[in-house]
Amino acid sequence: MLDQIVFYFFATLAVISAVLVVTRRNVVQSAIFLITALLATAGIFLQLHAEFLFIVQVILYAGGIMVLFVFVIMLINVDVSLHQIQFNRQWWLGLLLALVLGAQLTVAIAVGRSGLPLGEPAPAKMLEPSTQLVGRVLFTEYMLPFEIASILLLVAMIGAVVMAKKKI
Amino acid sequence: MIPTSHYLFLSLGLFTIGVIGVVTRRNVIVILMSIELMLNAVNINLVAFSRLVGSAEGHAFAIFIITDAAAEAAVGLGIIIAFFRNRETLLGDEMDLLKW
Amino acid sequence: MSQILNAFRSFMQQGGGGLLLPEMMLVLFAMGILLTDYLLEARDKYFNALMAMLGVMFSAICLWQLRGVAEQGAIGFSSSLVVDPFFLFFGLIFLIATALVILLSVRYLKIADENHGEYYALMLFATVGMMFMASGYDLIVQFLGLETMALSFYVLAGFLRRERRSNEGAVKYLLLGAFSSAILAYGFSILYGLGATANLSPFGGTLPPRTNLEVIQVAVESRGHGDLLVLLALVTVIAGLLFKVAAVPFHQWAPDVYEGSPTPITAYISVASKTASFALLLRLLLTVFWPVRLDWQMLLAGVAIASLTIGNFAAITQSNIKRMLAYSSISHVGYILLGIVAAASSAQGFLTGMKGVAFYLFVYGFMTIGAFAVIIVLQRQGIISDELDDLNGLYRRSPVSALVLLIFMLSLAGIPPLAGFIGKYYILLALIQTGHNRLALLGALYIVPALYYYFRIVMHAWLYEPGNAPSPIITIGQKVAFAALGFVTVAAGIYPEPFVKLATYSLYFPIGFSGH
Amino acid sequence: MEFYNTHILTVVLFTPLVGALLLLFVPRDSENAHRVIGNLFAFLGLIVSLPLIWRFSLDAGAPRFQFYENADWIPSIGAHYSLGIDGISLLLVILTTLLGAISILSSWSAIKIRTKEYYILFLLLQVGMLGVFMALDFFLFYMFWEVMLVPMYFLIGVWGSEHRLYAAIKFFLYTLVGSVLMLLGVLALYFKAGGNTFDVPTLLAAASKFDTSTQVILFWLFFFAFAIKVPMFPFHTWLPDAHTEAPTAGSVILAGVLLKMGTYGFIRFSLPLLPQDPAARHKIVTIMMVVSVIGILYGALVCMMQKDMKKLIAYSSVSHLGFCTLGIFALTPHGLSGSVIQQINHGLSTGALFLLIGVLYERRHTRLISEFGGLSTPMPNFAAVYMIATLSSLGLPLLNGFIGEFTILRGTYEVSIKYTAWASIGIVLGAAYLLWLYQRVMFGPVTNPANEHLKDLNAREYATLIPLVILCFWIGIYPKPLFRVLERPVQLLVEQVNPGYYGAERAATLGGNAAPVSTDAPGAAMPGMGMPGMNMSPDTEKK
Amino acid sequence: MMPTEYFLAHIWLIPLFPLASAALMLLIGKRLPNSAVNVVCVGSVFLSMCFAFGAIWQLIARPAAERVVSFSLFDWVPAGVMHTNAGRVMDFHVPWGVLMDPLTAVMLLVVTGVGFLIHVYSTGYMSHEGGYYRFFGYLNLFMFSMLTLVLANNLLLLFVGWEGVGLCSYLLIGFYFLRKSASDAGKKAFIVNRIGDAGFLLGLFLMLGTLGTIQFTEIGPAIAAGHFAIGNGTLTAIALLLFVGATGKSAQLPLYVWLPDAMEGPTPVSALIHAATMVTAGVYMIARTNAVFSMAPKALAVVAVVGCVTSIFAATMGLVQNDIKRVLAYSTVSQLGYMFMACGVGAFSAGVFHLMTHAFFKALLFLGSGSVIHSLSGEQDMRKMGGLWTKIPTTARTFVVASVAIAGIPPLAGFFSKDAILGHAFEYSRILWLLGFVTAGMTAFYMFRLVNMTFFGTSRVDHEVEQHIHESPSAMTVPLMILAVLSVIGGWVGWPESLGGSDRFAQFLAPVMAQHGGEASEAAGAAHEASGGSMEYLLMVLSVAIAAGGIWLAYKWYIKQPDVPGKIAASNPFLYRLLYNKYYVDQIYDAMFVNRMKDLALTLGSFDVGVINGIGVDGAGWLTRITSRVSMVWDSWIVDGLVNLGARVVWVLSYPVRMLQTGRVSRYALFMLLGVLIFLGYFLHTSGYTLEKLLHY
Repeated sequence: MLDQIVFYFFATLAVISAVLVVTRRNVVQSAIFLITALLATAGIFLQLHAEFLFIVQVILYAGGIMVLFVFVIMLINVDVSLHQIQFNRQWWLGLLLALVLGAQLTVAIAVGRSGLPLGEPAPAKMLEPSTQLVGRVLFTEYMLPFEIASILLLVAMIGAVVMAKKKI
Repeated sequence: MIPTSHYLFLSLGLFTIGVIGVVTRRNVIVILMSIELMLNAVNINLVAFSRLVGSAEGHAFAIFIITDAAAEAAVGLGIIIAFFRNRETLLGDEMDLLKW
Repeated sequence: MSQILNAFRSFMQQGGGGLLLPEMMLVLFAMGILLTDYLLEARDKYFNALMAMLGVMFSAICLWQLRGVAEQGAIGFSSSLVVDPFFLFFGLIFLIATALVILLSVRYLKIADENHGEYYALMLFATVGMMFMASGYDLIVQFLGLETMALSFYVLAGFLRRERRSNEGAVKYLLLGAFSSAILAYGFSILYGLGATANLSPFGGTLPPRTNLEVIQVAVESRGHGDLLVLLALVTVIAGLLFKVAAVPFHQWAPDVYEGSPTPITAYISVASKTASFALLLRLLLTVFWPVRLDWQMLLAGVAIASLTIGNFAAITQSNIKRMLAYSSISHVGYILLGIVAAASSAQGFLTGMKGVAFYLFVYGFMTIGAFAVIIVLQRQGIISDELDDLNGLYRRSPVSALVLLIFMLSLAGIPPLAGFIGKYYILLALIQTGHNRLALLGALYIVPALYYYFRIVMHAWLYEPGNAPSPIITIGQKVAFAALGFVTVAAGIYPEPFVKLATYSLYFPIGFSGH
Repeated sequence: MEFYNTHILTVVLFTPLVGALLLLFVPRDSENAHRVIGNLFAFLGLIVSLPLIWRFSLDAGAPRFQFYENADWIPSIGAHYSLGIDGISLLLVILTTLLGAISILSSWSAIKIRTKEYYILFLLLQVGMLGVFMALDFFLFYMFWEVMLVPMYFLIGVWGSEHRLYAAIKFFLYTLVGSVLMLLGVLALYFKAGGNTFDVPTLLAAASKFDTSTQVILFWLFFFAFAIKVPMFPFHTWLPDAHTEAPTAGSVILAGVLLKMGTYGFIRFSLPLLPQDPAARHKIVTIMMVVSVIGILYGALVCMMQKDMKKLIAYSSVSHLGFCTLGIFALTPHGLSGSVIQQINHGLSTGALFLLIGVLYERRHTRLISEFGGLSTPMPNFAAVYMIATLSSLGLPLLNGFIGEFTILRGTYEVSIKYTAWASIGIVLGAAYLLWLYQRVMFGPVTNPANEHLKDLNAREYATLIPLVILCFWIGIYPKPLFRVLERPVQLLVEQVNPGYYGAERAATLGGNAAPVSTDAPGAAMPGMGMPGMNMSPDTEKK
Repeated sequence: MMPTEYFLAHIWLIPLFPLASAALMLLIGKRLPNSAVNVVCVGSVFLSMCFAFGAIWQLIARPAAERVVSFSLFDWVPAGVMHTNAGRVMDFHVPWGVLMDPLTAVMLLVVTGVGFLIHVYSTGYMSHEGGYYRFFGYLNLFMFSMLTLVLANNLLLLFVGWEGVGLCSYLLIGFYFLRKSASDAGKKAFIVNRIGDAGFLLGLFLMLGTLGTIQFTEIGPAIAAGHFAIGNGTLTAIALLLFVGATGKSAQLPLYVWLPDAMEGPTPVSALIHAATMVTAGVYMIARTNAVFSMAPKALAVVAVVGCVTSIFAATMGLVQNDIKRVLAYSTVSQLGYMFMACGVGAFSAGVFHLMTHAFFKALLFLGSGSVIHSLSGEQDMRKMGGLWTKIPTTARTFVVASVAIAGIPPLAGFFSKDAILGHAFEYSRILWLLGFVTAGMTAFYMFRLVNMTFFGTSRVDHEVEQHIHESPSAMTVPLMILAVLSVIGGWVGWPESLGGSDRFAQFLAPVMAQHGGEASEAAGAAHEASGGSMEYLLMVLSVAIAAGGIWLAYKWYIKQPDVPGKIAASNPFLYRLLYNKYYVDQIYDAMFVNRMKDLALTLGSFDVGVINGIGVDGAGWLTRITSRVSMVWDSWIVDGLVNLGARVVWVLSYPVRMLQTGRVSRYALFMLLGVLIFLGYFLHTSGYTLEKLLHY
């Protein structure tokens, strides 16, 4: 019962703020709503008993990335963008096609789910606390991806520096 | 309990919204954000599935996706700054030096 | 201390770390470059290039060392990484491409005055990413490899930070790339969902993670043909990867990015990233999606036709060589996809078609880098010289580069006895073998417009009189690159035997792929 | 020397290549060095090719393809480096080396810019054409077939006259369309025949067992390549441009040899690919003959309206080649041998005509007929040679042209006198436009002051023309050797496409020594020795 | 088999002498003095004449039955296996072979004899012309070709000579190549001949296909072996096709037009080629293949009619010409018509007989006219002549002899041959005879019109020319005299029985002609017997009478009251103009064929540029419009790029494709999205989730 409430609350929150993200003309507002969307997602993670992921989401995403975004937005003066048209000329077409895509995905999943043993997921109590679990997975099965991820981040670091710094 | 399909629907909703953002907005930063939304939607899928079978691979996968999102954001914003430095604009459809 | 060494040794031997050696080498040298770069004066920045070359060489040696292992195929890191001939073949291509591009970059960067170590470091990291794309046996590894490569390329594409076109190219590449990888990720998430619900009984003892390709293949097989989730995954994944290989309708970034990027990077993107993405695509198609090959076969056939048409037609009237080559590369993708289509049809078609694909990818690298190499050589202070007119009278200004240019153009067009022809030969043959006569006819006829626009380049280089443009200076490195490129392009045409053998070798799948 | 004896064809084939490679290392400004080397190697090519003539064995016991060479080339796809020539290719090879030497000599003073590239390309072109005539492996054949395009493109594009760029690319693209279709044909043939060898005789033999529809498709796939090359009537529009824009030597080679590649292709490949089913075959053959006749008349008629000498000769080539294809598809011995001889003749006489026009062009830098007139006053010897070339081209007896045309018409007559009649109209027209041209250029008073003091032929020009003239007379007066050389290949072909033509006892004399050759050890070991489709066509098997 | 007699064994040398000297002339002649040229060229012809006479003598020495010598020197065209129409497999090889029999003998006599005389004459006539060596080179080349023609033992080799003489006449007519009219005439001659040759070739193929041989000696037996019915269709076709060839060469309707123009050539050429020898080749060829013809009555009828019509047609035109050589030209055509009429009525030997006699006096006439022209320094218009009888006596006298001969006054040569022809014609068909008879009258008239206008009456010569009128050198007059003698006695070899002779000529030729009972000739022979003497005498008298009448009329009109012709012409101008303009045939031909051909060529030419060269330029007109708009931007490229439409289409299509590349990121993203949509839609559709189903979902 509680589950349902939590889920639907966060879900609606996420969707609404997502919509606002793409509709607000002020970039800063979009950023703010993106944060809320991400936080809502974090909530859903929590509801799914993915505590570690919840933390990561809040700290890394809502914390780190969004700060980065806002910082950049501030760096690049906003008021210019306020007076501009925020939607390109063929936005209606884009909207239409995207909705069609959504419909197609819906159909696909609605039909395809019948193949999956959906419905009742494994009860939470049968799982060991997911944090340890994730930790083990990360350092056993996914050791290699973990390493690669580090390279990825290194690349990102270098890249960001190279690109953003005026004078290397 | 909520059937997993609902998570799937939620994620595809967010995904679609992200796509809408990408194809309708002019401001590159917003486009970048929309992409973040899409990745976020992917995460929901992953976690939902992993919950379904009670395994942690999905979580791990999600973590990596987040990492990637972070990296992309960092590089992306760097590039955007470099671009802004030269062009004083953020509008995607004002970038048409390269066309045809 | 000694424990650490022991631990390392055991990791290398039992832990299967040996399988990582090529990647490790690259990473080590990349970091080395990052460290030493700050110690270098502006004039001896070439040292970075030297270091990068060393890294490539060591990596190549390690790759060579792995061939024994590859014979019976090794799976490492809880079956998230596979080392097999397929990987070795593609790894080889990546390394060669990297080496050649490094050779071509030094002078370019000096002239563009962006001579930074990060450039080479990023190239090496990109190579690492590609290697993981080719060898990854796990969705996550593949995805991360892809992203590593992509991110490096975003940066490299924008590396001329004061060039507006470079910036623009980078932004476009970034946004669209991220968009496509988001789509890909969505597909992967669905795949994971399938894998998560897979019946793992066939795997007995130690269970591979549910993101492992074989697991997912089992799942897909059990769901069988026509399951919408599978198709959803298929579509999204293929869309994501077709973007990377620049196939219609996901191709539009290519011309812009090619034109905007620094020319060596253009060459690098058009060869390495394309090849790597094909490696990943093939790996997925041959394992995960093999059970539903009938579906993607149709899909790819359509994409191939579209790519051939759009690529060739758009290239015809280009005046910017880099754009023209971009479009031509799109049409080449069309040919390669045709090869894959044939490969999906029958056992015989698989042999010929895949041979064709492998051969084509191999020689395509050389031809394309070669073509761009000529432009790089022509680059002057403040002039990218990527317009057709910049080639005028090349035969007089620099006969050698005019000659190699001619060779590359002919080869790209597919005129025997040059490498390009053999590739087309295999693909057309495969199509005929598998009864795709119309596709074969189409592929054959598109050679004609292709030749036309390639020869517009040749015309400018050979038949027009030079303006006041000076003769280019060709550095040793560029000379070496020319020699290598030209040699392979010609040799692979006149005596393709060893190259065919190599291509055939790459088709031997000790694990995973079962075949028709 | 030993190598020469065993690999004579290889030597002939690659002598020009050696020259080309050598030229690569000559500095680009020492032009006379280029000229000397170029001529030297072209002439050398002629010399080394001459022994073929007397080493070629005519006795019935000899293998069909002589001087056979075979080596693995690309084992993984079954492509071999296999060369060999029969009577037909022998003649064409000699023609090639001869015209090659002559036209290179003729460009000594005509080519003033970029001599190095010129001679390199010309020698490469030489290699390509020889390869086409020698190759007994489809893969090899296709390679040479395409290789040859590139140098020709440059010859036209660099050293041609004002519209050269257009003409060059047009030539290239036109031919390429045909080639790619042929490539498909080759691949289909290769695959249908088991996909392990490209050996020409083997594949053609296999082709004779395919079902009719396949054979028809294969025929048409190959047809386009050859028809465009010849060029047959609807596909001929590249020819006038190419001929007109190309430099003299280029035109000579184009008319003299390149077009023959098409007819050669028809003889060597298309005929054996003809469907075995009589009805289907008859349909195709009829189409071919009709088109040929149209080409003959069409070319001749268009000639009359030309203002440019080279264009006129170019269209006359369309007409003459029409005779060749007509003869080929008559499927009779006379038609075939006549056609081959006519190909040689056309090479000689049209070659000579182009050389002569080149002589004028060098002196006056125009080819417009209206620019000339009364030239036989300032340059009588030129006029005389020109007259001989004209006469041989319009088929006057005792000159080569007559033998070819007569034999072809004779062979065509056996199919239907209708074709003969129409074609002979072509002969009349031929006389008309050639004499008309001759009159307007040579006769009358010198109207244009620029022509008053034109120099007559000089020694080098004589050197290029005299051999041709002599050959014209020789073939006209004593063509017997040619017929002897052609006898056997023609008989093999006809027996295959027109089974039972030779009647029982003659077929026996052929089969008697042919069958073993195709099957015995060397034959098996060297597929090249095989007789394509000999006694393999269904209707002969029934017998 | 090789004959034992020396000359017969070496007849193949006869053509070679002139060939050798011709080659010599054309290669190094320019450096030789005229005297040397004379020695070589005339000498060579003299040599071949001696050989010819020797051979003839040795032939006659043989018994009549064995007067056939045929052997081959080498294999010329061994073209290999062929099928006859009957499907018989046989080897086709044409030898280079010679044939010597009475018919050849006669031709040899004429060609070498007259040829030699004309060579001698030319040394005088051409002595002041430029290109002396060239002239003699061509002339010798002609001798070679003509001799090859008569000596050939098969049709193909005959064709070689046939074409050769055509070429030489082309060269010689165009000898004064500076005159456009001359080169035009040459070209006309060659092309018109070519039309005939096409027929000839077809006939040859047909004969080869039907009889399986083209060897003259084998034709008869082959026909016999073939058991063909009289009037067999194929044989008729063969005969007619061959006759087409003959009409071309021998200037018969409708292909005679080239001969009058051929008078552009030097006069000796007209004499040798266009009177004595070449133009008679057609007659010779028909006589040669009489075996075929006599099997095809219809064909013979055609030949007879054509010949007859030609003869009168040409004669009428000859009536009013004022150019001395043209008159002779038309008379030649007319006389050739006679010969064909003879062949047509089956009297081949009579035809050949007339051929011989005609060679003598027509050659004489031409040479005489040449001499006249020579003496009048190039004047050819008879209206500017007259009263030359005293000034150039030899020429005048010989000329008159020839005229009498051609008019057919006994006992000169013309009388006998013409009489023989008319006799056979009479038996064959009265109408033909009548026409021939009238023609004879006209002949006499225009010949003496010519004689009178030239040699008698008051001189109308221009003054400055008047001064240096002179008799020609002996080099020219001697041949005249010899020919005069010949034209007197030349006919006596054919003195008919009826006049107490024994028609030796016919007997001599008999083995060639009647060797295989050709029905027609037999019938003729029979009729000949039947008609009996009386009728024959009557015919003779009649023909002599009309000849005399013609002569008298000419005398009356052109000596007594010279104004009459003018009056007549004025009284019926239409007829006069018609005749004077040769029935406008040339104009008609030009209008009908030549110009139409040119138009056709023109249309095709444009067709080639327009349509084929860029398939359906108009069909894709809108594309071109787009191009033009786009080309405002890319003009430079379009200019140096493609004009060819096939490519242009691609070229133009390239722009829309490129316009997709807007450079807008979101637009690109949109396309990617579209791609995904299409893929998904495709799969949803294939797996059955079409739109309407979804609505019910």
